[in-house]
Amino acid sequence: MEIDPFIFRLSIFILSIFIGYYVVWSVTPSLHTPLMSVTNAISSVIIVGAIIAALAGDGDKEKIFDIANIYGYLAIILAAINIFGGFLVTQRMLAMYKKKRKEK
Amino acid sequence: MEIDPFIFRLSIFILSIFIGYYVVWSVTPSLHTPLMSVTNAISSVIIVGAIIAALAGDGDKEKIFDIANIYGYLAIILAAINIFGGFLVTQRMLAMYKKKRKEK
Amino acid sequence: MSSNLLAVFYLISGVLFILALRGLSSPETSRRGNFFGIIGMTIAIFVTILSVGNFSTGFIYLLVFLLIGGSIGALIAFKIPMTAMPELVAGFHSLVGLAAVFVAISAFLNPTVFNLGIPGDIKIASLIEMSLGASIGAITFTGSIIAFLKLRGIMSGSPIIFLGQHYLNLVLGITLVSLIFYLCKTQIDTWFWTIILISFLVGVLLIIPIGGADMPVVISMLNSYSGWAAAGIGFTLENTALIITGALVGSSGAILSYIMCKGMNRSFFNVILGGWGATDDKTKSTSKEQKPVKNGNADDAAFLMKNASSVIIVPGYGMAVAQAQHALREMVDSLKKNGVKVTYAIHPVAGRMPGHMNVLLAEANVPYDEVFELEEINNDFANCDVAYVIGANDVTNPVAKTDPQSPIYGMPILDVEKSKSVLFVKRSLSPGYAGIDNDLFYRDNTLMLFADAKKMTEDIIKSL
Amino acid sequence: MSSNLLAVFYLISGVLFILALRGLSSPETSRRGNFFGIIGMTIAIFVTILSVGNFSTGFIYLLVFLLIGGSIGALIAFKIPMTAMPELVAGFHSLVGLAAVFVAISAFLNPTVFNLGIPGDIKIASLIEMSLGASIGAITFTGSIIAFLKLRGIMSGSPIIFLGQHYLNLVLGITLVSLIFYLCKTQIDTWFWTIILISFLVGVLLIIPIGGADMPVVISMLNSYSGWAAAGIGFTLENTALIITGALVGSSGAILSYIMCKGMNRSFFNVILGGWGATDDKTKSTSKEQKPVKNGNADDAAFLMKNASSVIIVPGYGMAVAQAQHALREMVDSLKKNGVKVTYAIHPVAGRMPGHMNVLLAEANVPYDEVFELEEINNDFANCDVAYVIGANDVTNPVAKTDPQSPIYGMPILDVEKSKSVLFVKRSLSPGYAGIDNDLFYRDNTLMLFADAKKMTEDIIKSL
Amino acid sequence: MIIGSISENKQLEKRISITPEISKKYISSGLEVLIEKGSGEHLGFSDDDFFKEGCKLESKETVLNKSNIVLQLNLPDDKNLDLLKENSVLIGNFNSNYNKEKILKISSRKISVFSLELLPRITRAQSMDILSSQANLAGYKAVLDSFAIFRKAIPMMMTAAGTISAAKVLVVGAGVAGLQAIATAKRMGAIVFSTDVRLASKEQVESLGGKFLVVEGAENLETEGGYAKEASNEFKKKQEDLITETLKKIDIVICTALIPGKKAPKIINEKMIENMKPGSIIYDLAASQGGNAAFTKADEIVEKNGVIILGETTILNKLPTSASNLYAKNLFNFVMNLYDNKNNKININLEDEIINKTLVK
Amino acid sequence: MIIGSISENKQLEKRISITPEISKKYISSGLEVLIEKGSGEHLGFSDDDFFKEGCKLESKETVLNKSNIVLQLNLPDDKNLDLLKENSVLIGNFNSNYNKEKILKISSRKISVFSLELLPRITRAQSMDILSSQANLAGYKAVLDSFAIFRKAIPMMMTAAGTISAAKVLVVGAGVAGLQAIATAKRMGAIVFSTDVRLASKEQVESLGGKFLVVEGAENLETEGGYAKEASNEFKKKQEDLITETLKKIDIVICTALIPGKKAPKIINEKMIENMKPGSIIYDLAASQGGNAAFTKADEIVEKNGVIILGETTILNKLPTSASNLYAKNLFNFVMNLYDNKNNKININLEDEIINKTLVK
Ligand SMILES: NC(=O)c1ccc[n+]([C@@H]2O[C@H](COP(=O)([O-])OP(=O)(O)OC[C@H]3O[C@@H](n4cnc5c(N)ncnc54)[C@H](OP(=O)(O)O)[C@@H]3O)[C@@H](O)[C@H]2O)c1
Ligand SMILES: NC(=O)c1ccc[n+]([C@@H]2O[C@H](COP(=O)([O-])OP(=O)(O)OC[C@H]3O[C@@H](n4cnc5c(N)ncnc54)[C@H](OP(=O)(O)O)[C@@H]3O)[C@@H](O)[C@H]2O)c1
Ligand SMILES: NC(=O)c1ccc[n+]([C@@H]2O[C@H](COP(=O)([O-])OP(=O)(O)OC[C@H]3O[C@@H](n4cnc5c(N)ncnc54)[C@H](O)[C@@H]3O)[C@@H](O)[C@H]2O)c1
Ligand SMILES: NC(=O)c1ccc[n+]([C@@H]2O[C@H](COP(=O)([O-])OP(=O)(O)OC[C@H]3O[C@@H](n4cnc5c(N)ncnc54)[C@H](O)[C@@H]3O)[C@@H](O)[C@H]2O)c1
Repeated sequence: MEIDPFIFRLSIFILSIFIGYYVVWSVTPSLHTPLMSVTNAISSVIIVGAIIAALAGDGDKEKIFDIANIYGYLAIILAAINIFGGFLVTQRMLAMYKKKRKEK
Repeated sequence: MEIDPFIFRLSIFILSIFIGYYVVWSVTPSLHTPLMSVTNAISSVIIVGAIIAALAGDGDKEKIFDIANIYGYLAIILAAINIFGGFLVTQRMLAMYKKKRKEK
Repeated sequence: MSSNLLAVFYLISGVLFILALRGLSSPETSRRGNFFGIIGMTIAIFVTILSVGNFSTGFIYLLVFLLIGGSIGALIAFKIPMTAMPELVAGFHSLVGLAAVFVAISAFLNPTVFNLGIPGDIKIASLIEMSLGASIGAITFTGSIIAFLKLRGIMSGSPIIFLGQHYLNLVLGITLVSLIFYLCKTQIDTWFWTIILISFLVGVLLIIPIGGADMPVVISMLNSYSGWAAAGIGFTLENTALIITGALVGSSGAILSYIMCKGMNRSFFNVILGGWGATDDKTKSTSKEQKPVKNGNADDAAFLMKNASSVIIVPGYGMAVAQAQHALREMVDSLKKNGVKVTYAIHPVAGRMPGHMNVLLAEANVPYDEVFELEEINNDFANCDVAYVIGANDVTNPVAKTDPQSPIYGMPILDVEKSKSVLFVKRSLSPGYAGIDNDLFYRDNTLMLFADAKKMTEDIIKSL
Repeated sequence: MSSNLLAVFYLISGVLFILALRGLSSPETSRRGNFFGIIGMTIAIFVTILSVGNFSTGFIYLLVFLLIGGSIGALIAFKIPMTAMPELVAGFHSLVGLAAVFVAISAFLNPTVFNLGIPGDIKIASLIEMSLGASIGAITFTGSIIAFLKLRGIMSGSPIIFLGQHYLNLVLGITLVSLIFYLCKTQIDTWFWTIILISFLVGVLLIIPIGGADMPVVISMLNSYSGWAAAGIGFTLENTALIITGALVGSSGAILSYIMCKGMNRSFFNVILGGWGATDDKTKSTSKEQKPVKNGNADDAAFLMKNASSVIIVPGYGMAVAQAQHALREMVDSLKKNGVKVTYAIHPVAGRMPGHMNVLLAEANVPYDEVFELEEINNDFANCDVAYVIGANDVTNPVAKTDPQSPIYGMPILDVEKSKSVLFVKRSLSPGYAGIDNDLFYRDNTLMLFADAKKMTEDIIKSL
Repeated sequence: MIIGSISENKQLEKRISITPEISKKYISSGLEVLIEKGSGEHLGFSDDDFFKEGCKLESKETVLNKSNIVLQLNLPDDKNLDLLKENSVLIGNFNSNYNKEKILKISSRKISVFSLELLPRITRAQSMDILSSQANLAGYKAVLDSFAIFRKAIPMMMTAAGTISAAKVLVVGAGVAGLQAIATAKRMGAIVFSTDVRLASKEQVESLGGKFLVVEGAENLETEGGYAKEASNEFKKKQEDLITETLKKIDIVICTALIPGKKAPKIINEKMIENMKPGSIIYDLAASQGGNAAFTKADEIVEKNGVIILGETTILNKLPTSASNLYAKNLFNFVMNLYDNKNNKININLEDEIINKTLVK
Repeated sequence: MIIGSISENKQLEKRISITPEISKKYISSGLEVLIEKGSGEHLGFSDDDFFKEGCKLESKETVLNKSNIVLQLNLPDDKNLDLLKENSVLIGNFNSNYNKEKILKISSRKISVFSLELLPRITRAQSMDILSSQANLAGYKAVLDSFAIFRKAIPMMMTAAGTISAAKVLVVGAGVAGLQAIATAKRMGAIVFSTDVRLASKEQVESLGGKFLVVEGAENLETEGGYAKEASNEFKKKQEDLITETLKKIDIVICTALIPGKKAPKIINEKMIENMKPGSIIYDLAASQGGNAAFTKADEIVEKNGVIILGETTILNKLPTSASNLYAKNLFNFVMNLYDNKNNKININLEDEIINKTLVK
């Protein structure tokens, strides 16, 4: 009765799609931009792949700057820009709302 | 890098909880009862377990009415009542709304 | 059938169940939703049977039992009157709970088929899952039965509270946990049976302190329990369909009961903890023996009126006090947009001054040709789907026709009770100018909307 | 770190991302949502690093690059003016796309580390996933760049359409599919590079025919693409975090762009298929060079006013035509309940008869002490957050102060443009009684709400 | 059974007690209707209009001679009373306290006299309640009349030629007449204040959009019948202060405060009027019972410091058609309660509170 | 610079052209204000009230002799005109078409006469537009007056004594006066119909809750200035049929239709009036230009078949305070446009459309 892990991943994939679908349905229009920006930041979870790629064969000195790893490092930079930029900029946008709210 | 299937199941379990959470948030109050009744019907998916239990060791004539199987069969009856009763009664309730809607 | 394919099919049926619940949350898609549920269930059953494989005697029995159960279910579904829905659902629930108990027992007795080890040496994880499943199933079973009895009126709807109740529950809870612990340690089956028995008791104890009015919440909560039970067993059986569906049902049931509590303005916590809150004022008032009224909210009212073909508005002094005329007009506009025919019925002495209602309706720009006096409109109530009585009371009181002793005897009244449903918007059950109770509040086709007339009307507009 | 533990952590970060998105859908929880996102990301990065294990040179580089990227990102985030948000998001997107391409390339070049086989003999499934990931990533990259350029104004915002565009896209699409097929069959790396190149081209072609006004939708759609790319790579790397998050971002992005289309009354299909619809009337009108106006909906208006500390209502003839006075009063009541200070500014010649607005406001029971004439209130606009101009036009037109040629020169006007934001409720850009264009419509702090005044006001009430 | 009505003294009374519309109702209930010729002409009801509905038009004498039930507004003069036949019934609004003797004299001739101002204020009697129906119209008309003579416009108007601010109206006494006055003034766009001694009236005033002047520590001065009691001195003092302050900004005052069977309470005194703005108007509907304001003279217009004080006692003569319609309908409902349809006879059932209390004895 | 005003003939004209409030504004703009003694007393504006604001109270002669600008309502009589000094300015509402000769005679004495009914209907002139400000009040008052004399109650009232149905009002001509009449009748609870020849007025009528009687195939008869042109015969016929039908159920008609410089259109003819219900009222504000209804006589009350027809030409005398307030403000705005503050002189700039068109020449 062994089940291929792929099937599990597929299940997880499909269930996540449902969650993605439902979770934003009721978003307030004024939050469209922050939401987009946070989604963008989250999508740079691709950095996980980048890290694995970059550190592949690490320890083996010769291979450290293998062409594959370089792509990984590049991907890390790109993703990092996105992560920091994305979350921070969202923070800034949301802070704006907060302030207004307090004023009154 | 083998991952224990239990972890996958756990993931699936947790993701399903989220879906259950979001999926009914926006239900109209007048549909509370039908929704409850459908949820009830669905929860008799336990019949899957019952079937497995009932047919356990099937083919082995002697064991066919093993005490464990009997519990399985009992569970099948109970769950079957629920499945048929639940879906049909929901159908009836919903048909009521439909009719009203058409009248006008 | 390969276990992979099986898993895919289980996933599909899980998705179908999700779609079923989704569908049920709006009237337009509800029938489709039910249909998805049926397909999902069919797939789940079908592939399970196929996966077990060889079709010998057992298979025949299976079919027979399935049919027996199915026929009983179908019969009940067709025979039951529509008004008995809540108790029916409660009754059905108890079955799911019991089924879960049986499956758990079966797995406990015959762990080998489920790959859980051999009797007397079952995997610890499986034992925990199994006994949790059995325990929750058992609680669901007896709890649902109590709910059923209360709703059916066989048991009194008022909360049953006794001293030390909560301590007893606590003790039982601790016992359950320890028993599971011992079971895992010793694998002695007595513990297992004891767990089930105590859980039966807990189910009873949990529900008896909850008042009849809160039963729908309880049912939904039990629903949720049964979901968790199924999920627990799903882990035992390593069955994705059970896990997905169980989690789904478990969490959606919990949310639904939360939503219902909110809708009824009750504390979720109090209801679930059964009777914890029964000592505070709010619950106390419901525990007093009173004539029962049906209590609705804005969404119910909106739904009823949206689906009506004709609605008659009966304004009274309360509308004037709340200055609800503008909101009322808005509401009527919305209804008309939905294709509902709406008229106003003005009783000659509604309000506190002659023509009181007319002034206000004119202010809100209600066209004169929608406003009718008592004699013109009184016969129309019989053909109308909903009478929306907003802040009126005496002018609808049928006692004026029946009781010569009553101070309003002889006054002509608006026959709102003849319409299919009556919605009363007022803040409480207190009487109007004449100071007498209105029998209509307690009628079967009456839904009380307790709120300020303006507030309620605005809320209805929102949910239209 | 065991792979099981790793998987659990990935699950946790997945759940945190879900909570992040959930949080972002309502203003109250939005900051918490962002926080969840940050934690989720931190966990994901952290455990990945731990899982890779030995901390040698590569690890240092990793940290360095992480910091470089992080600093650049932080710098941009702090420096960028708030008005440049949309293009910023587009720019960031392109990076995610490119990162996905790089990771795919890396996996392709060095499949062994990822357990995908050896170069030249990569598992078919992995090859498919990998090339899909790379292709979608590449499309996201160039697509986002075009969107960025359009929003930044570097490229013209008007749709670029040429003959045979759709056929070209079709051909390219088919080519991509065939290339993937050949790649799987032959494992020749040229195909892989070609796929990426063609995908770059497709990204450009997909976005250029879409008009500047639709860019937000496009960004959200590209967002969704980048999610799918991540999910694809997640399958390749057998990484649950990537799968969950990718699917989450993929579907939520798609839904968000759908919601945005609906909000703007555009066809989702047309926008996504880029330029398909550009030939029908609706899109044509936007492709004409016009003075741009900011176009809002009821939710935006509700949000702005709810969060304002003072709002001034400026009614005009349009309110009278729409008979929106009752709805207006309701809206003001809601705002007041939210703690907003609301007053009415009546221009001496608003409407078509002396005292026109007064009659209507009195009918809706607006208290007299909230109603001010021009001279009393005109200075207050400078201190007010929102001016809600409902069906008024000429009486706010600043041309009366500036242009001696204009027919309304010399008339005192309400200085609505001095308030922080101005909401104009009217059905179109057409002029009022005096027949002259109103410059205010095109101002930066103006939001046009195109609708019937009553309808719009009711919608605002709903979202308050 | 014959029911009839003769002309009132048209100098003093413009209303009539049977309208063509109501005569139709009597006839379809099985009664015959006799009307004095020309009695409705001043309201545009020609003899022909009555005739068409099935009434007989007769001379005054014939009507009185033949009718079993005679419906009037005011007590007919002695000459006419003498013509009433034995066992007949006379119904109207006869101010029975004041006219007691005269009425008892008639009663002694086996004529039952019902005076409808005596009607108990029970729910069932509402459809016969002439006090309510007439007070309602009086309240409406008082506002319209005072607005018509006011030298300024009532509603707020912000115009290119400046702003006219809304007029401020005070309604003294928020009974039936007062409430209708509030409603009418409110809908014209005035800012309306009101004062009363019954606590329930606050909510009622507010339900019409008026502002209630709350006298601190007010006791509830409502009797069981729904009428007002006389107020305590302390209350009166507080009320006075409040009203004095309020009146300084008031443009129009409508007085409707009454205490049944007593003189109307004096609420607006000389000093208050002195402090009012010139051009203001006091319209005193309580004039027939002495008025709520100082200087009020029944049916006269008095001017003091530029304040115009009208003491109106016959205001319904200015709204005769509507008033007659309602009055006639009230009487009809009363007669139907009295008349035994099956046996075609009058049934003076003294068990019936309505009949018992209105019969003057 | 001195600005002044003398008493009107109080028999014919109750309004005044400078109120105490406005005199304050003149003074703070740097002008001196002379008022004839006693000229505001009938409105409750005592000489003292003017004096307090800084005006000088003088005899008629002194005022006319000294003032550089004289503000009036109607043209003063010859005797007073002779007293005007050279280079002075006379402003008012002088019916300049009719009084052309007389005015030119004055002009010849180097006196500039401005008659404000000539004001162009441009946006900038709105604050000086006396026709609008006065017509607005006239529309309001016409409704109030006619409601006050109507024998029934206006609003719908469903009461225990039966239902009073809402009165139906027809407003003929939906200009400034007509629109205000519609608004006023509507707020009192009447059902309001209206008719006009200008197409834009349909939307305007509906914006006030009135029902517009749509004449089929109606052409737009609006001139550029916003006034009406005369209608074609075909249109008139269709309008006639529609109005005839409508009038059968109408209780009150308010007539306001005018065509500038022409006789008022006759819209309600004899036959229509014959078919109206007795007791109905026609209130004809167009009476000064011949009236919109048949039988209309200026300043007389005519009764035909029970229908009462009032031809009102001086309705603003019934609302003198409000009317004066607005009129005085209009004049103030006009004077401010004429007066050169810096050089303290009158600047008759004929480039200015407002000055050019109102100067009678
Ligand atoms: N028309 C006249 O001329 C006149 C004059 C005097 C007396 N009356 C008498 O008044 C009565 C009129 O009957 P009716 O049905 O109109 O009124 P009613 O019988 O007095 O009932 C009014 C109801 O409105 C509710 N209410 C009060 N304020 C409210 C608010 N803000 N929101 C929602 N509900 C509110 C009250 O219930 P809650 O407290 O539970 O909310 C009350 O039961 C008759 O008995 C009549 O005889 C009439
Ligand atoms: N007060 C008086 O006595 C008087 C008399 C005559 C003329 N006037 C003139 O009238 C003008 C008054 O200024 P104003 O600002 O009140 O009006 P306005 O300038 O005429 O503007 C009214 C605006 O309302 C909009 N509108 C019309 N119907 C609408 C509906 N159902 N929903 C939403 N919007 C609607 C129209 O735009 P859309 O078509 O785009 O919706 C129009 O631009 C001045 O020019 C004044 O001189 C006044
Ligand atoms: N039972 C019924 O169905 C019914 C029928 C009609 C009227 N009513 C009720 O009876 C009540 C009185 O009606 P009415 O108009 O005939 O009364 P009324 O004409 O006798 O008096 C008019 C008002 O004057 C007020 N008043 C008396 N003394 C005052 C003072 N010193 N200061 C201020 N106000 C003073 C009274 O409270 C009353 O409200 C009302 O509440 C009315 O709703 C009930
Ligand atoms: N430019 C401005 O700012 C300004 C200022 C004031 C008035 N106006 C506009 O000028 C217009 C006319 O105003 P007024 O009241 O002074 O006009 P008015 O007094 O000259 O005429 C009154 C109304 O009678 C109507 N009428 C004429 N012949 C008719 C017929 N045969 N049947 C029916 N109706 C007929 C006219 O159309 C007009 O609406 C209005 O639309 C008003 O809004 C504009």
